[in-house]
Amino acid sequence: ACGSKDSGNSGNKDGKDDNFTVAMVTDTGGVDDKSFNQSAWEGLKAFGKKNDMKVGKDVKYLQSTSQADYAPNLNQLIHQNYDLVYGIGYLMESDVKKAAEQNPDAQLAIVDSVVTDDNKKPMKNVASITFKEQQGSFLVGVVAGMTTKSKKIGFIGGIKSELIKKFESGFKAGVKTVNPDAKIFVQYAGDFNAPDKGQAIAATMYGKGADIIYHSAGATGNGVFTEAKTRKKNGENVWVIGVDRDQYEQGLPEDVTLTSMVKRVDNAVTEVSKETQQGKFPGGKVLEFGLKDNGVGITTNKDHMEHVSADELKKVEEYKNKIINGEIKAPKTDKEYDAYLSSLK
Amino acid sequence: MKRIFNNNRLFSFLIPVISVILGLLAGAIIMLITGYNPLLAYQSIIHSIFFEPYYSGETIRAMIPLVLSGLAVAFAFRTGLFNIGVEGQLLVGWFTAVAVGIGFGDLPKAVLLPLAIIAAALAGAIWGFVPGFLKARFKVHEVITTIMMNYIALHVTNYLIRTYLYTQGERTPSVPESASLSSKFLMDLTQGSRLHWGFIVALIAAVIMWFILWKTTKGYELRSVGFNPNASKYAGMNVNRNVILSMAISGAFAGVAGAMEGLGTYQYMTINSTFIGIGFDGIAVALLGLNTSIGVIFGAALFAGLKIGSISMQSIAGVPTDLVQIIIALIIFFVASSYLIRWLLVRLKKGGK
Amino acid sequence: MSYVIEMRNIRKEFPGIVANDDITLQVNKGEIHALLGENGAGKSTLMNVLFGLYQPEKGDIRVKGKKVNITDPNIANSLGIGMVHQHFMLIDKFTVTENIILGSEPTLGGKLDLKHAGKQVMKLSEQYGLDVKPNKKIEDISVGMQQRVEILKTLYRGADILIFDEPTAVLTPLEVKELTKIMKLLVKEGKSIILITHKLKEIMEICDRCTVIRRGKGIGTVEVKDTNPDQLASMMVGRQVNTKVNDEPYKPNGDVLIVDNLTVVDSRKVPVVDQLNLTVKGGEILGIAGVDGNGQTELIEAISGLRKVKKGSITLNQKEITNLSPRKITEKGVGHIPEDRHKHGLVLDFSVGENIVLQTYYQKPQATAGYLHYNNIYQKAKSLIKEYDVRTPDAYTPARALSGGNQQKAIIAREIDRSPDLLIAAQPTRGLDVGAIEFIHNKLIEERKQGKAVLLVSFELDEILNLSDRIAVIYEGRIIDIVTPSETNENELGLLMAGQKEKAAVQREENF
Amino acid sequence: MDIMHILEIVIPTAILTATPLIFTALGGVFSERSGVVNIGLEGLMIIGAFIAAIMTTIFEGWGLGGASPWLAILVAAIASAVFSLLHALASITFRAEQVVSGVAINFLALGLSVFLVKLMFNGKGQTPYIKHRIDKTNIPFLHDIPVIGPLFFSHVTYTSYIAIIIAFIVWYIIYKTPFGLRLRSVGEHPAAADTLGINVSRMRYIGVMLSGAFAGIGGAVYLVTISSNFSGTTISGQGYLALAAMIFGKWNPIGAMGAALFFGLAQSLSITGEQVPLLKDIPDVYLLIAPYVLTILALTGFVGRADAPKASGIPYIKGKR
Ligand SMILES: Nc1ncnc2c1ncn2[C@@H]1O[C@H](COP(=O)(O)OP(=O)(O)OP(=O)(O)O)[C@@H](O)[C@H]1O
Ligand SMILES: Nc1ncnc2c1ncn2[C@@H]1O[C@H](COP(=O)(O)OP(=O)(O)OP(=O)(O)O)[C@@H](O)[C@H]1O
Ligand SMILES: [Mg+2]
Ligand SMILES: [Mg+2]
Repeated sequence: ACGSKDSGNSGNKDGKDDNFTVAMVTDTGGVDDKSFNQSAWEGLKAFGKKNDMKVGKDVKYLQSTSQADYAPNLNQLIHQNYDLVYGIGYLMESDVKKAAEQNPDAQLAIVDSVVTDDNKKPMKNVASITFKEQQGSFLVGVVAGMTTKSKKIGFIGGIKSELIKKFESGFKAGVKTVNPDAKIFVQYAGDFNAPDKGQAIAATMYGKGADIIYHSAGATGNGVFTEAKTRKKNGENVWVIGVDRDQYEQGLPEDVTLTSMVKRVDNAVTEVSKETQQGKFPGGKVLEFGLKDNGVGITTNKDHMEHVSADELKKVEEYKNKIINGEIKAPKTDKEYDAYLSSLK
Repeated sequence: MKRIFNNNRLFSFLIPVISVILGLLAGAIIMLITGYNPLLAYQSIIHSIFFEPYYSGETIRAMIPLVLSGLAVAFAFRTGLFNIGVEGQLLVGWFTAVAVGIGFGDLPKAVLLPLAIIAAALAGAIWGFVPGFLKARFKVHEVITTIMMNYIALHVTNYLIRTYLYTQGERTPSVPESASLSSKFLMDLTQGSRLHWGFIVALIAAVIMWFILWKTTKGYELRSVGFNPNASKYAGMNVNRNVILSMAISGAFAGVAGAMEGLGTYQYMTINSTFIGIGFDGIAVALLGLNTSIGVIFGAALFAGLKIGSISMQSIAGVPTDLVQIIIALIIFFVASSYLIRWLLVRLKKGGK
Repeated sequence: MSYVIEMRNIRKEFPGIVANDDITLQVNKGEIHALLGENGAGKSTLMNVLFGLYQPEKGDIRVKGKKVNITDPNIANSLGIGMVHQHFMLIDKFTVTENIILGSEPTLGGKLDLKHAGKQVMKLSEQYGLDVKPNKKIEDISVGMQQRVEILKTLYRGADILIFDEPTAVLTPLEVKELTKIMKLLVKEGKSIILITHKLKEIMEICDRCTVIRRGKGIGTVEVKDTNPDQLASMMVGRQVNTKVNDEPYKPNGDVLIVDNLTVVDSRKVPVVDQLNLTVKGGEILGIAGVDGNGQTELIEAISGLRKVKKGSITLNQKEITNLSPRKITEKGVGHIPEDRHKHGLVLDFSVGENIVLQTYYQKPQATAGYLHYNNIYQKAKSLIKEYDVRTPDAYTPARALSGGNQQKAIIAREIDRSPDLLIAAQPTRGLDVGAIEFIHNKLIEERKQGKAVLLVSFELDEILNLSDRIAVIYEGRIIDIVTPSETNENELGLLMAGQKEKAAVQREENF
Repeated sequence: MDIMHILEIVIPTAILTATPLIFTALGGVFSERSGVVNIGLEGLMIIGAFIAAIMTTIFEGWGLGGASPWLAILVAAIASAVFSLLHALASITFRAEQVVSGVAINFLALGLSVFLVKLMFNGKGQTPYIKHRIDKTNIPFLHDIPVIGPLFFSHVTYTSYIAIIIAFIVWYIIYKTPFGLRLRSVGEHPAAADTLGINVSRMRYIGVMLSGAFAGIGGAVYLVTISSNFSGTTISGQGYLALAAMIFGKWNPIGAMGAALFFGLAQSLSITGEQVPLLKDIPDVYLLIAPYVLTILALTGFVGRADAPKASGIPYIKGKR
């Protein structure tokens, strides 16, 4: 597109662009990863439909087959003059940064990370979109804490990282808040793509008596669902809490999804696209989407929460409000979690 | 007789060429059947990698590790060993290069850069040494050990990054400028691609492999052991030591491939949740290149061109990048089935007369 | 009258070579028909055509008067043709029985009926006096027994026309005798035999007629009783051949090799060379006679460093070489013509030139400081190829493409060219034609004349008797006697080789 | 957790993880015994998993319910066998370097399956989840046996037992039937087999296609018991592990099964380890690499030299010397 040098506010001078185009680069998961890539694409598509844009042309994605593809993919889109180009996933951070440096006129956005320049300042032509996963995780933690019969709960992460730690810490805090005696097993599979490992870990946790497992492990989580379904079929009363999006479907037909922590990448992407279209590109800003902004949350489809009682739902609502009004600060690191725990006592 | 010999050389040169043509044809047919436009697809590939400097640069950039991992596989092949462990050797090389780059960041570039590359070669060599040693000493099949070593490399490098060199973004910090292969000049030349000086390293490596194998007594030994360990032992060569050496050298090439990614393309190393695949691609590159240095370079070029070109193909013709994978697979099939092509050529010739 | 086998005007081409060119072969029922020709003359090819492994370009085949088209071995089998191949077609890891029944296995409810099969094998083997152990694995039995297994394979399939491709090349004299007996028995039972051999003596002894081919062309068929070895040899080679005898005077100088109290164990830790003592002098050819498997292979491997010595010492020119590496030993002046040229002697995928420098590639002028000079290598190769008459298109041709005899010549060129003080020659003429044998014998004698020590190991008693200055007989890992050729004969040697020292002594008395 | 409790978790998990490997490794045995090296097991597993995902969904659509995954396994076996024809054609008829052709199989399987998935599901990179899996159950009666019951007959799938039984059947076929004798002879010394009228190419085609069928079953079993849907990363390395298991097991069906179970056990231990008090404090990297290190140690320590079929990897050319 035709950007103006003073950045942060490119697009057409009048602020409204009739021919606005937007595109994204997926990571290796692709737009059907049942996770943030998919969510982002759904957001973009919805945005495109609303604005009568041609999907595949005005609104488009490019899939990466390896991390080596991120840079050329981003460049491809920039060279094709898309007005806004997203890099989906923190893995693209340095590539987005480089693209931003090389194409100061381009408007870029990254999901799940913050792109900073060499002085650790957010880059002017990149909008950084992050989420407060700990808040959503806190809420599903509350559900888990209230629902568990065995007082044993599991958390399975994909690869140990800052990002997944947010899920873990928030979740644990939520559990402990409503059920201080509950025991929480935590294990990382070391892999986002190993359903067999996910299954084995879930088997271990359920075997040790856990009745609810919250996973944040991508495709590794598939194994968690498989294990839960199997057990449910055999008469055990076990649950999985889905992540990133409403994973109710995945729990069928045995119906093992207790609830899901949803991360509305779609909302965030739509939001940023809209602003950009209107000439208010949030370049240089670090956007944090939390409960308040509908960026994260607990699944809203009531039918998908039928195993959570009305009372419990009310409790969840309470905590949601507490988090939104700042009464509770959901922890996002081990340190914050420890601090939070001691504050409970 | 002489003429047959020459013809043979011509044949061996023609086979990859014909294979590529057949592979592309087959790819076109698949596209036609599945409703894509092959002309547009190929045109977009060719246009991007030949006429858009950025993609030309990226193609050459992508070639660099492919050449090196192809050399690694080819070298082992030449000595009768099958190194499926290039992937793992590459990972440890990558990590080592980055770690040395960061750890000795104060050294001047003239020292640090070679040091980091050599360290990576050493790391890869050690990773190759293990299967070589186990084969020589305990007669353990190198195919299994190299597969196992791949997984070990993956987990160990991840662990090391997480424990010692972690920074935000699931990766190591970037290497300092003094350990970097990247070049402003090359970047500007190619409209900002990640092309770096590593291509010189790759070319040197290709020459080194050719030189070792065909010009030195050691290479003679390695090939001899590869063809006939018994006769080699009879002739006074130390078979075990050569098996080990061969794996170590092969691993060193792979390690340097890793260094190219660490010091050139990325300037850092990420935590990898799965294999990155360059090592496995190396197998295909080596085969396409008939296990010769020059062939490996051409094989890598083809591979890299298709891979980078597929980005434009996806973007412009809408064809999923997986089609490139299919085409590559078919090309490998055709190269492998050279007998078929030979036979066809002979038939054609006879028919022509 | 009609022949059991009649091959007419057979032509078979390989890329670049006409292996059979208008050859005609007619075999009578109940005869042993010899097929004679130099290495590479096309004998095996012709037989492979008959057996259905190759399709001829021209010519036709009649079996028992009927024109047939043998497109694969199955058809040959069903026509009653069986073949004992030059290179045994046996599966090492299978048992004798499994090898024999493969392809027409008796079953019991879908399961292999090995018991029944074993009985059948025993019955057959008794009928034809072919002693085999049905449950042993091929890799564990002697070459002689392996050959009997090959014969049983054909008999098991009901063959009445048997092709033997150089069956005696790999046998010891005793085994040869036995095979001769077996063949005669087979013929008596009404079977017909085609025998390929390079040994004229054998032809004279057991064959009825002989067809000679040279360079792919049929030369003619003769009645054996109307001919003599000299005539056969000249038919085959196209010129007069002298069977070479070592008739230079024996003038030994100092001890070159001293083997003292040597013990070597095999992979099962059984001593195969057992406190063996042996001395080879300069200017002599010491022949080692013995039945295969009595430790000669291990002895040679120990001397050349390929096998660890357990006890005792080996000294070369007063310097101990026990347990040195093969490289060191080679450098100290040992040359070695190995017994298995494909396994040890050559890297078949290397060019002839590269094979010529297999031990010396790192030395000047082949290389300097680890850098190879291919020009020098090929120059050297070319001159050796010329000098030793190695028939190859050029020095760049892979060794694989050469005929056996020429491969052997290349090895001999390489070993002798290094002019070693001790030359070990293990079965140097195995499977070669008389022309090649003559050439190699000449070379060995020349070495002796130069004052070098030659250690000759051979199963060919003729060879040992004709060439050696002294003959050491090895039995169960020891030298049980050393005799002089002029004072001994095949009978005495045979007894010694069987470990019958006393009887041998008696025999000697009788002779002189 | 007491030992028994740990074992109750570790062993069933090990068996489950091992099952696809057993099938695939058995396939490898067939192929290599016939003299054709099959690095393409990975790709054949991919095809198996892909077909299983598609077919289960289709069968479910036809209302076949719980039978769907079982039927899908069968179809996957056939499909992979057909796919393996490519490898057979290249390496037997066209005398390809077999390793090369195997590598090509792997590339092709991945590219083709993902390409087709995208084509079928509107550009999506993965299939929907199957509704009917083959689940872990407790085997009636047997799981009540003390000690053995909970260890070996609880939380297991029937496919595991089938795998183990089939391993024995394959052993029987290879060592006790004429077919097996011929298959092995072709892998050891094709020229010898040829002179006895055995059709070398045909035997090898059969060997390769059986390997395709078995690897297809392996991939399909992985899908219907573990992953439930197919994407490009569903099968990532299991084929190579199966290959390793086959070599580890010395080309013997029972050995291959044992090796696969060993891999399963090592992996299961590495996962469960984190939940075991003693092992808990060890950095997880040690547990993650444990299966691979153990395999290497096992190979060097007590398994010793692997004895491949002699003619494995060498194309048979009639009359070549
Ligand atoms: N070209 C080759 N291809 C594959 N493996 C090889 C090759 N050359 C040697 N090896 C392997 O290297 C190992 C050592 O070979 P070597 O010939 O020294 O064995 P050896 O003679 O049995 O051992 P030792 O040194 O104990 O006598 C063996 O496992 C052999 O199979
Ligand atoms: N498969 C083959 N391909 C190419 N050339 C061959 C083949 N088999 C035989 N030849 C060539 O055909 C000629 C005849 O070979 P053949 O094996 O029939 O000789 P032979 O008379 O049996 O010799 P020998 O006494 O050494 O066994 C030789 O020149 C040989 O090199
Ligand atoms: Mg012959
Ligand atoms: Mg011969």
